[in-house]
Amino acid sequence: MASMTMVQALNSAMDVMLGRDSDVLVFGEDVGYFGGVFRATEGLQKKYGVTRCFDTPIGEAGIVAVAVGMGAYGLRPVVEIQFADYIYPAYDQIVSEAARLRYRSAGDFIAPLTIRAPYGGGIFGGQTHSQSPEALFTHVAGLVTVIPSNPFDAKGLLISAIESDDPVIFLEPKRLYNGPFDGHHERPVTSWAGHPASEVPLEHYTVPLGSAAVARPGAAVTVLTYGSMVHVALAAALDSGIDAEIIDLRTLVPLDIGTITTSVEKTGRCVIVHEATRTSGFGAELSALVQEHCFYHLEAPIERVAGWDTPYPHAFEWDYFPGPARVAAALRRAMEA
Amino acid sequence: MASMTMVQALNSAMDVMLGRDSDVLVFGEDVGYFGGVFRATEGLQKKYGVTRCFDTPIGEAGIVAVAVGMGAYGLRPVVEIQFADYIYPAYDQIVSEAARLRYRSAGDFIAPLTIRAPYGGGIFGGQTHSQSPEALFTHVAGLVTVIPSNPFDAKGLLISAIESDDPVIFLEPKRLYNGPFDGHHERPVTSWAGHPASEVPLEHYTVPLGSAAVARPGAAVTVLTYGSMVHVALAAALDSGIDAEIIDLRTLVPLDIGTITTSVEKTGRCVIVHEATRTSGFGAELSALVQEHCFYHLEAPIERVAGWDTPYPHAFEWDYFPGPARVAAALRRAMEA
Amino acid sequence: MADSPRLSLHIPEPTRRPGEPPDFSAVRPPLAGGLDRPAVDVEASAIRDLAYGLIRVLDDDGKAVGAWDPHLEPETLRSGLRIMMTTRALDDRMVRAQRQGKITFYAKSAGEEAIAAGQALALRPDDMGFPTYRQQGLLIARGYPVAAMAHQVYSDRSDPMQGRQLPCLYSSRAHGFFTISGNLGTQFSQAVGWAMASALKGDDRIAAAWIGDGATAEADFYEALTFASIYRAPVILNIVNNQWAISSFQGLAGGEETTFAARAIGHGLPALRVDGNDFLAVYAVTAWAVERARSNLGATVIEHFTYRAEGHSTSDDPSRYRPAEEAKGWPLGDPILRLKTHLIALGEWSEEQHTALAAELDALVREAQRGAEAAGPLAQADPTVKAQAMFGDVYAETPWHLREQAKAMGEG
Amino acid sequence: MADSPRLSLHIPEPTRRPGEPPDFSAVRPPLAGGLDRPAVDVEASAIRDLAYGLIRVLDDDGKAVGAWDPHLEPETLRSGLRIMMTTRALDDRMVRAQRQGKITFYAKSAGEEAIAAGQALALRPDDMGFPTYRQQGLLIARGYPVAAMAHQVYSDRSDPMQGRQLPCLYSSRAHGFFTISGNLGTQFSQAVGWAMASALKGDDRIAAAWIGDGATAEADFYEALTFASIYRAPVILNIVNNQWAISSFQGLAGGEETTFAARAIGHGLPALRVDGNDFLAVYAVTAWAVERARSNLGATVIEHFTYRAEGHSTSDDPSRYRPAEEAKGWPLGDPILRLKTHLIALGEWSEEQHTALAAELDALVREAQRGAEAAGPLAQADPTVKAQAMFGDVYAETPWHLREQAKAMGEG
Ligand SMILES: Cc1ncc(C[n+]2csc(CCOP(=O)(O)OP(=O)(O)O)c2C)c(N)n1
Ligand SMILES: Cc1ncc(C[n+]2csc(CCOP(=O)(O)OP(=O)(O)O)c2C)c(N)n1
Ligand SMILES: [Mg+2]
Ligand SMILES: [Mg+2]
Repeated sequence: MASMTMVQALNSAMDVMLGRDSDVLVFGEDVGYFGGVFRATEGLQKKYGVTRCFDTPIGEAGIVAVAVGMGAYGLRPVVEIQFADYIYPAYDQIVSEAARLRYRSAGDFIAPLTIRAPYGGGIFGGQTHSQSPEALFTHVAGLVTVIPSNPFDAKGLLISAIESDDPVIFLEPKRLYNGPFDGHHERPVTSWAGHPASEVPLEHYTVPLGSAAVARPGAAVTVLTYGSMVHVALAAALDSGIDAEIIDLRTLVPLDIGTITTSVEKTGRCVIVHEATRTSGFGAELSALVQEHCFYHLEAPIERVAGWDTPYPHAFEWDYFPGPARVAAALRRAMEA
Repeated sequence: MASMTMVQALNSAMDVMLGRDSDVLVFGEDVGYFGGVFRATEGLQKKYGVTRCFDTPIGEAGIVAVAVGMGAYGLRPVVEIQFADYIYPAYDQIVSEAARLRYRSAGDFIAPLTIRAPYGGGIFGGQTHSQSPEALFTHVAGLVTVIPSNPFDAKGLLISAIESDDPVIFLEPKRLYNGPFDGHHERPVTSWAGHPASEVPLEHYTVPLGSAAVARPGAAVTVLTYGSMVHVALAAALDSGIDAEIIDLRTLVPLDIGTITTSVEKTGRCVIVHEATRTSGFGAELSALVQEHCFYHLEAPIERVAGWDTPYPHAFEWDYFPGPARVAAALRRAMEA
Repeated sequence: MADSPRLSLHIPEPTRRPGEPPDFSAVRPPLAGGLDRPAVDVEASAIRDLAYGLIRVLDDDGKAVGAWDPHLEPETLRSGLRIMMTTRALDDRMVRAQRQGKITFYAKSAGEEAIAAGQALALRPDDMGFPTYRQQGLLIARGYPVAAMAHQVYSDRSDPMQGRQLPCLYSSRAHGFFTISGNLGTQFSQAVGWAMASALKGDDRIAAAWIGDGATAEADFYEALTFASIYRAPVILNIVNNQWAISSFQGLAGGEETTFAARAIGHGLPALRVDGNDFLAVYAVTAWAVERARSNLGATVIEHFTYRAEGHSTSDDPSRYRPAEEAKGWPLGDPILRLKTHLIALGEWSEEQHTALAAELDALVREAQRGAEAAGPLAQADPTVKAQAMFGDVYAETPWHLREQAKAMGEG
Repeated sequence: MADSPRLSLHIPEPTRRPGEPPDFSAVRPPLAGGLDRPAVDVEASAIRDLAYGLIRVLDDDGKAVGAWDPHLEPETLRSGLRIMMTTRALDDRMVRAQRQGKITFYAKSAGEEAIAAGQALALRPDDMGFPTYRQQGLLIARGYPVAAMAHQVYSDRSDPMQGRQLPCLYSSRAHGFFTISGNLGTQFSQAVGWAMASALKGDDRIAAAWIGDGATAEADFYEALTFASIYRAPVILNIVNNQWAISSFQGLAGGEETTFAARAIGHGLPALRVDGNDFLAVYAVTAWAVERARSNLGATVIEHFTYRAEGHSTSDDPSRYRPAEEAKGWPLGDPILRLKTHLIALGEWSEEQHTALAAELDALVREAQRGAEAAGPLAQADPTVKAQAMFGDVYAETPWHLREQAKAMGEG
């Protein structure tokens, strides 16, 4: 056990897997010698050599394509897209190729790759360093989409992703890399140190894909969320005094529907929170599913708190970021309905 | 007035606009001399010359990129992506560029382009000639997404799209190009001739963006749908004898929320139908919105009928295509709940 | 400034359209045997000229001439002929099946058979191919059963792809044949990844990829060149310039400005440009590139100069956009005929043998077709088979939502 | 077969890392004036060698020599110097502001100022530029107020971009400066579209685009070359090879294998490779390409060989990945110093004038900064202003769902 930040935990996951499995390799823009612009791959090239962890040209389409080819050969590539906002040039290779390889070849070829990308706001990154594109992947059959919210899960989920024979989109809430930011930007920055989930085993362990966690048990209302917003939701529950049950989905597809329905059947109320733009966000799917599975238990309309349907504007970080005040207001509305 | 198929109506829209506005131009793979693999641009090059309607290299990213540049110059490009399944190489240019140009430049530059693409199944096109990717665009702020269901609307909406200063994703249900296919594949093929919506003015007219149509008024249950599925829903209503109110959305974003809520408040029941894969499809957004706007009017869970969460498999056209039997079953469930 | 000319845009157009006689005046094939064969470890910068030449071995009399003559055994030549003729026989039969409404779609490789055949024989059987829908010959060369191909094309109960793919989009890992995508170009950069993996693992297998002239405009083509050159990946990057991309002539992919082989130059890669209808030349350039790649000297780009002798696919009607007689006028001839002539000139083949082989292969493909028809459409299989075909292999393990959907499908 | 060697993968690495002395032994700048200047209507195929040369005008003594000397008026030279010095002054001041926590981010163009300045002066003011974040000099050259740049960088109440863009991602249609994207490369192919539009309309304006060495690996770079060559678009395609892409040296973009200019060859486009720190050479090659484009002879690719003298941006620390002294060792010197030396050698400038100009520009950028600080953060503007900045311009007309969201934001 060691106390780790999320970025250290991710680094540790790759370290463990590079050490255990000679078919694992890590590459992307600036990930080799430099160790990545967020330092997630720091030290890996030095430890495992330039052929196990290396830099690539700035061509996201090429990065994912060669990962698909390597996967077809039998390797387990772990690639970094420097910011999730820059994943679109690779979109065809992800959607038309990685996601469909196993299906279209009837299992003849698989694409066991992991695509890591820092996502989300909170760092004044403007339109192209703040996006949350998860819903653009959850719509694509064949892809697994994972978003951790703390160091322990980050390492365990990343190991599961690397070991998975499916292509995994692994989105990392960059605002949580160095601390459990809860949206209270007016308060001093907090670090992971001392947070229970920062106690991370040094060795190999997994957190299973497809399984949610209850981040806070509660009886009044169910909150479905993931990534940075888990901490925002926790703050909102505290701020509002509402006894919310906060579910950290961890994997969006395949979704842990059991944990969700059990909670909503208990509380009869549901608030969904994500940073991504609202329209056609993953919250829409969650809302539809909850409605379908728990219609007769619902005592109030399902609420969605999400990013506005605009690009993420540089100046208005805290007007855009769905902070604890907005979530608390939704909790109150759900309780009052 | 003339009787037109949908493909003729689309051709007529481009013809009218090329004739009226010298800033309009049409290009894409095989659209020039050949007139497009579905003949949508037939005769346009001959009539307007090679600089107004021309062939491009097979590079969807390049096609959209040059259209963005032309739009910034002041032209109104209408580009064809040969199949919607091949739009992904252009995804970055659409999402990061066309959709954001106006916003990020504070109105200094705009991207008034129209991206036409045949979409959907029903033609044994297999995985890569059958997809319905609309939800991958409805999630993107700045894009307008339009799907017509008949010749009259197709022409009027396409003219509106070309005249719009926003980038429009214009998805054409290819199975409807030559007839109002209702999913009864076991019956003889029907043509547009004689269908009321095949009476199309030769001249300029518009169908406004952002406005839905009631394809069939009814009192029992609201069906929200678009494209090919409008005709399938009509058949399902007929087959089941259920007095469904069928709403043809026509524009997905911006959505005509008023028409939807008026109907659901009246019927208290709602079935959503689309061909796209279910998870995170546009049906999820519709379901969430209906639930949010009409919670206290709902007497039954909102149903979604959609494509399965798999690639579109060649052999199983009619098992995949959400046909009238599946829609009728959902109508029945909605009525019985 | 005021006197700047008004700009105008150049829109490439072929010189001839339907109703006009074909025009191949721009194609001036050089004499066979005219080009030197550099050592395989030559610097790419020393052989840039080869990107603008055309390597040919078979002369007009069917004799093999010049430095690029691979000096193949007659047995190998006959194998090549057999592969090409099998390909053509299967193509012909399947197109007929499509015309009869028995299958939904088919794409031939008529006129281009020397490419897959010649390259398959120059590659090692365990080298991995990343083909397009016009390299069915590669599968045939590697012994994949023609019967299985027919099952795939028919989406029948014995289809190895379980009905999931459009006809002709084969896959066989065991035969080093990567699953063909409906999306053009994607396999080109994937092949580089496979080759990089092979090199990373200290393996000795190399990769080969194919792309059409039209599809070179896709980004994947460029990414392939970039990654292949930077990491010196052991891969052969083949451009099959068959002059057409559906209705678009190769000028719309850049063929008016320079050769496709020249694309390699900007990445410092060696480029060879070859008469794609000359089995011996195709074999020879491939063998050169194979040796180079296998010696850890990196990637080679090969442009195969050929002609798509028929429609793009069964969905296409080339008479709408090119002169009807164009195929017949193609100056580089028919690859099967040219190899046949060569073998006969060598005294290693005869008209009788040729006729007998054609009959044998016709019987073979008829038998394959009968097998497919006997198997019956997978779409009519029983529900559990269909559910597995539809919902299996989306993920390694089928998750709850797909199991629910499979159940819902079963309930109708 | 059994004796095939084991393959291995080549991973490009720079020759020197932190703690080691810089090594520019691979950069052997040729003497200034050594290359011929072809006629602008030359065939691209006749000047392929220029892709491997390096056009230089200023010699080591600051004299302009050779066929590429553009023979500029001293007035133009002084304008160029002023643009470069303004750029540097603004950059320095803004980086200081970032270090003080006043702004979130900044990207300098230190060492590369000759490119934007020289090209701006060779282009016509109404030609459209599609810049990256290192062409702020283009905006300055075209008279865009430095004060407005500061407003943008500060996202303040007078920011013309309404706080929507990261610092340095300017836009000004009026100054022929296309809105900069955070996504690398996208503007390169858009520029070709703009140029195609200009040609389609019979206009006489041309386009110019810039891209970094690293970003040439993006697909947009390739699409730009493809479309530009096929349609012969009037566009200048500039590659700014400043040796680094954040921490990645140019070998990771292909610079080990050949030059970036050579990429043009595969598309039949003319390529010029120029000393990017030589204002006169940059001006001269640009003027050549401008004349060619404006005469309807199509696109030119220019590689500017230069060096990123400082960190990638304020988020970067180059001492982590390259020798600390590398910038000082760059063999092509500093562009401002070289032009200053030239002007002084001509007797058209003096140390005194230089010092005075530096002081004047320092005052100018301080004034701009004061203006930005006085305007105050847009994030603290009143709710209606914020709602407009946040929700305006997503669409031409704001639809209901955005109006609702704007209302919800107002309600907190
Ligand atoms: C990404 C993508 N865009 C468009 C298509 C449609 N399409 C299928 S084949 C083809 C022409 C390909 O021409 P070429 O690459 O020359 O190959 P050939 O058919 O001549 O072998 C086109 C445009 C596609 N399959 N994928
Ligand atoms: C599509 C995309 N991928 C990655 C990035 C992240 N990124 C920003 S700048 C940069 C390096 C660019 O280097 P180069 O093109 O050489 O330009 P320079 O900064 O040297 O001017 C990278 C990788 C990005 N902005 N966009
Ligand atoms: Mg072709
Ligand atoms: Mg650079």
